[in-house]
Amino acid sequence: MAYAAGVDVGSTQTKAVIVDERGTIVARALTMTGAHVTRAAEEAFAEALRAGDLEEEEVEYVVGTGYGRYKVTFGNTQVTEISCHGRGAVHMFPRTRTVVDMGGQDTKAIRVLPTGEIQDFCMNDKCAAGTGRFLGAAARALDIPLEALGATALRGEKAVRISTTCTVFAESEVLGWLGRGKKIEDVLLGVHESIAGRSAGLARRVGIEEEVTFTGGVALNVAMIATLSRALGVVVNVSEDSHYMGALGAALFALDHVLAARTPVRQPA
Amino acid sequence: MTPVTTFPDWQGRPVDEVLKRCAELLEDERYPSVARWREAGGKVAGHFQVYFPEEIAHAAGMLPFKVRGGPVEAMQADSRFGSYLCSIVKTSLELALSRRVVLDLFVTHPICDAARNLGAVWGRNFPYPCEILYLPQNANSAHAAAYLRDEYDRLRRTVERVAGRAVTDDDLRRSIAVFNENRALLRELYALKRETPWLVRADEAYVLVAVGGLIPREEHNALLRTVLPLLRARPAKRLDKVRVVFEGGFCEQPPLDLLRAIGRSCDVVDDDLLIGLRWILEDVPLGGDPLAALAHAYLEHSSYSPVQHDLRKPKEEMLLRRFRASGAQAAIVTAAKMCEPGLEEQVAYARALEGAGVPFFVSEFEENMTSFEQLEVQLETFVENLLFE
Amino acid sequence: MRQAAGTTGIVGRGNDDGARLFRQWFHELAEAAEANRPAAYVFVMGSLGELMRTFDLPVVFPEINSLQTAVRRVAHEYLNEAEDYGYSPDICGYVKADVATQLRGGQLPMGRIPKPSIAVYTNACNTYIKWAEIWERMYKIPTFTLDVPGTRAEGGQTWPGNPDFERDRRYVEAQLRELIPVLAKVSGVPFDVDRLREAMGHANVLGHAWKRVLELNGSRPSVFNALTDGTIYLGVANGFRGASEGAAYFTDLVEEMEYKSAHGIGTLTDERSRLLFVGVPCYPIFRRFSEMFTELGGTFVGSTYLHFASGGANLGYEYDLARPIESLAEGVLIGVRDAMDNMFHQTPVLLKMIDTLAADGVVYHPIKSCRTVSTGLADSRRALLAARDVPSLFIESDMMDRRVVSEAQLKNRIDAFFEGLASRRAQAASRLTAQGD
Amino acid sequence: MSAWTAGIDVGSTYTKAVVLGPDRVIAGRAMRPTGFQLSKVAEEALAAAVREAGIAPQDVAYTVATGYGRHQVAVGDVKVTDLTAAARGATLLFPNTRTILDVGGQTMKASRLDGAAKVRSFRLNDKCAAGTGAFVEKTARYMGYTTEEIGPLVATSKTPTNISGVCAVFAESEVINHLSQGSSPADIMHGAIASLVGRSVQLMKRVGMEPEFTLIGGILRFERMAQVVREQLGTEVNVPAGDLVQFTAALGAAWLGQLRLRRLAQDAAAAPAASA
Repeated sequence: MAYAAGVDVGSTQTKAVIVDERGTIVARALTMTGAHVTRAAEEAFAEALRAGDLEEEEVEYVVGTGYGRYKVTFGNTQVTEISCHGRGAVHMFPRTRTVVDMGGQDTKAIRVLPTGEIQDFCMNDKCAAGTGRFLGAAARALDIPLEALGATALRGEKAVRISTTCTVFAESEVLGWLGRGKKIEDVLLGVHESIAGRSAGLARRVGIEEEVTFTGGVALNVAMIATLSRALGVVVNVSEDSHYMGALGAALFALDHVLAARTPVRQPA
Repeated sequence: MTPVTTFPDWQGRPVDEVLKRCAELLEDERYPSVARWREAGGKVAGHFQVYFPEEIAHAAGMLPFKVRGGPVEAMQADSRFGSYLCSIVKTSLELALSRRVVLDLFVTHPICDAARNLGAVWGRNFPYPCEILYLPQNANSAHAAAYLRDEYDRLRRTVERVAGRAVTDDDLRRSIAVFNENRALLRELYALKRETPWLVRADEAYVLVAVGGLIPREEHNALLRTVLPLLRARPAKRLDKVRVVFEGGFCEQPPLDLLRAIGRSCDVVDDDLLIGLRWILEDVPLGGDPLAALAHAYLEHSSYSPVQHDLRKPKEEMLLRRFRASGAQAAIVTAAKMCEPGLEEQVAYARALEGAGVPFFVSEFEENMTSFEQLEVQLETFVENLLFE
Repeated sequence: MRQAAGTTGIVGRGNDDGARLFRQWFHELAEAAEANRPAAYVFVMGSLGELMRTFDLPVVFPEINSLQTAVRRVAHEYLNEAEDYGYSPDICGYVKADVATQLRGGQLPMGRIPKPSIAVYTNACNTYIKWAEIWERMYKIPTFTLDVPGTRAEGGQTWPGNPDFERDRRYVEAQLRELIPVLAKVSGVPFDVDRLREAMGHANVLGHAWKRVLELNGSRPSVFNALTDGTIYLGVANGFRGASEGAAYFTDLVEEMEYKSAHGIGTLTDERSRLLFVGVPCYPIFRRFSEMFTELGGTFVGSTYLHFASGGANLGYEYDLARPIESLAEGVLIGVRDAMDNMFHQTPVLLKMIDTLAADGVVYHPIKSCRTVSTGLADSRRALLAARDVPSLFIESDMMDRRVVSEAQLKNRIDAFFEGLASRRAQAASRLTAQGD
Repeated sequence: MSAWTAGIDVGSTYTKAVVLGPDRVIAGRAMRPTGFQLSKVAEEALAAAVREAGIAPQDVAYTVATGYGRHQVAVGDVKVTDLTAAARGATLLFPNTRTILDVGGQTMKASRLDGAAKVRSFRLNDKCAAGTGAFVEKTARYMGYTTEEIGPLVATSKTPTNISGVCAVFAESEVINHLSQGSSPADIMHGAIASLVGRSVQLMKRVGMEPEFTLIGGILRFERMAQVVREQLGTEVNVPAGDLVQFTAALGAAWLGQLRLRRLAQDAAAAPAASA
């Protein structure tokens, strides 16, 4: 049995995924990226090997992705997380045509072909306003655990219109509204709607085609799933592995190499 | 003659109630007055800020609708534009894409680079005619008047095509008369603001002007004819506020709450808010060639703004004139975020005011901003240091 | 290889001569500055170079000066200086760099430039008008807006003979006739229609050749990189419009490009992707930006920048020297209008370029600084993709402000774009073999 | 009648209270995290300051509230902005102050004063995190350093890395790049502070800065900050001693209270004289 791995070095977290020949995930690992990018990548990979109870030799090919992809020095090659998210999403949900990925500082909208290859994509350019990071800041400000944020927001009835989605101002913006007597739930609902709205805007740039798969760490947030579905007018697919989607995609690209090396070159007729 | 009363809500109500209804109409995202007009079979000519000869659309029996953005999320429009853009261009397109307003014609003009692009973008997104009215940007050419008269005539032809009827010179003269009255009434309102600001707050005067962009001018005239006397008769007491000129509202409009915030500590005795509804400063003569008269009005009797270039009207000089004429004590020099001409003009304005020893502060706004901390801090600091010893 | 050896004379001549002319031009400007001679400030979209030369007025292109500060990596110093003066971080970086240049008495990395004695500009970019108002205030000099009405509605261009066109032409002509005495007064040189004819003749040669050069990039491999080499040619097209040097340079350039085309000499040894560029170059990392593409086998075969930033010279409009002023008005009207169409109504332009230049990808580069070129790009991209299934990349940065140019982000998107191009090629190939079976 | 006054500065992160005696001596002060029950925290801070002053609550004759939460709190006979208050506070500490730079976690304010401690012109940073304290803190947190460690760390740096990103969050991907290209965390932090100072100085230029310069605000927790400002301005700058940097606005508010008291007393004295 041969294995392939993908390591996704993001701005905050580094994720590693190992797949077997059938492309099934046999191990995953997650570490914080921090200042020592290469080390973080090595740690994530090593942890995944441990988790899958595998020897490094058994993994025939490793693909690095994410902002730090060029720092995955032990990787055989690099692929951008844009391609990887597309590939991963289609693997998880074969009918996926549009992928919305919400990460720490980037929100991506990707249109993919049935084969998983990217046809078009767009990302936020100007600043990180309205990306997932805002939620973390809001959670900190309200000291609500990040996991509980979505549930709280869903209890909101009348969303507050949030115009400032700059992460750094999340605190004063959110507290400001509370100070003006708004309910936490309504403020949080507003936060989610505002972020969902911006992401839907990106998705429209590439054209929303069903099915839509929602990936990235934020995809675990129930309120974001709901508000995004509403903003897109489509119910989005979400996998519990959504924050491993980039690493999974990378692992699948790695698997291509493994299999290609196997199959004899086909003679043209 | 207008097929329907689009905004009857205010009739026969006390002044505060009238103002409330006007504010509601202004902030109603569904634009009910425009909808009523269409339901009655009327056609709508949407025209982007600032200098549009509404008389020409009016003469064809169309409702001239001032396209000036709105307090909406640019959910769909965002995907049509880049990031570094003023809000009004985005939300204006959003109003149409979301079908909050449905037009039969859209006209913009080269007031700025974004507005010109809007013409092309609009044209790619809607089936009805969308064009750019090329107002002369060399107002100092001896040929400008003749050129503009011809350009207005071209617009007349477009309007005739859309309205499906001819627009005669007499139609035009009738419309000019209606707008002359409207301009006179608006001048009265501004005189009231200037001489007895305690009778009409900045935000109140604003909504009275603004509804003019949403309803037939005949209705607006009736409204103003009724309200002005009521305002004068208002039992309001004079408060100790700073008399200020507000500059920077020529295109994108600040949210009502921002004007309310200013109104708490200042009397806005003059401004360039919605100048697009009152840019012709004098009555347009009814005799002769009406298109030539309108062209002459633009070149000779139009209000200055950062998006009009005329060597005879240095803008900072015009601002100082506005400031002195209104007997203001201070100036608030704002600009919409990402507004190239507005932000560029701020520098000249600031230097001119500095030189003239006028107290002022510089600020930026966005039509759909929701928190005013920034501005309130500026405003209060400003006032505190003017009033306190 | 042997072939290449024999060609050293011709291949690359355009770049070398371009650099030489550029130095010569700034040397002359420096002299004018020293001697306090009058100079005309003009802009790339409607420079009227042929008219300015008739009055011996050295031409200063503030846009080119500003972009040079970015290419030479000092733009941030200029931008900060202008922002300290009060200009917003959100306005045009060219304007700000020029304000700082004026505050520094015309000092630039390439040398000193003269103060304006007159500014002549069109409305092709509204910011030109705001810009000129700044000099008006600084120097109390005459400024002249040459108002050139543009296309009223997509596809609504009118042509000579059409009454609407003739009305516009008359307006432009009237303005030119108003401008001429002003130029004579500022320069102290009387107007001489024969000198105008001569300059227009040079402009005719230049325009005709520029058009040809752009067409020649349809050859495979492409003979110049529209983003890098093209910008050098563009500089000459603007700085030497109406001058004999300009005419000669472009005659040689056609020769070079025809030679390269005939001998299959391309800019890339392995040309894998032929791309179109839409927008304004990323000057703060000018070389690096294009390397991010060439490293992956992509080269730019065409660019809307070479159209609008040459004021429409790419059309190769031929002036009728028998009726110089009327013809000048007509040429300026058609050229400047085309420059605007390349920014606002570019879909038909791009479709044509995709076909004639055999492009297989389009790169949109909207920038913070310039609303004129950037506002509608996302929408015109939608329109293009609706009309044609072509891969496209949309990346936002700036032409001046390093603060909004994130190399990491650009690289990421560009890599992804090429991954997409590669997979498309793979599919196409597999479809072919499938048919082959 | 007693002449104690209080100033309360309800900031976005901390709420500070100062009790001031007629002799301009700070009798008591207190600081509390703001949270979102503004009125409550303001009262607590005030009570604590009063306790420290060793006086009874009713001894405080006049209270002035300032800071971003000034309107949300019940306390305060009058409310003023922190720019107005800081102007008074800074001149109380450094009488020749003409330009004040106040850099907090999320805001940056520069103001120019006239001779009478009144604000003549002022500028606030745009509502974008770029160039606020948060920008520096994020970079530090991202590389795994605490606020306290920043000073010592930066001290070891010779050449600041050029951090040009406008977005505080995007700065992170830039930091990855710099780390990848081998820049040291010390140089990167130095770069972050330098770029922050660059923006501060620009803001000061915008108000037409004149000496003397006084620096206040939470950002001064980073010792290196003031030094880098000195370097970039090429001149001395005043920095209130110790945690006074964070109390400057509250102090100014309390001082404004003293001025109000004096005026009220004058009016009271004038009234009968007029009637006589």
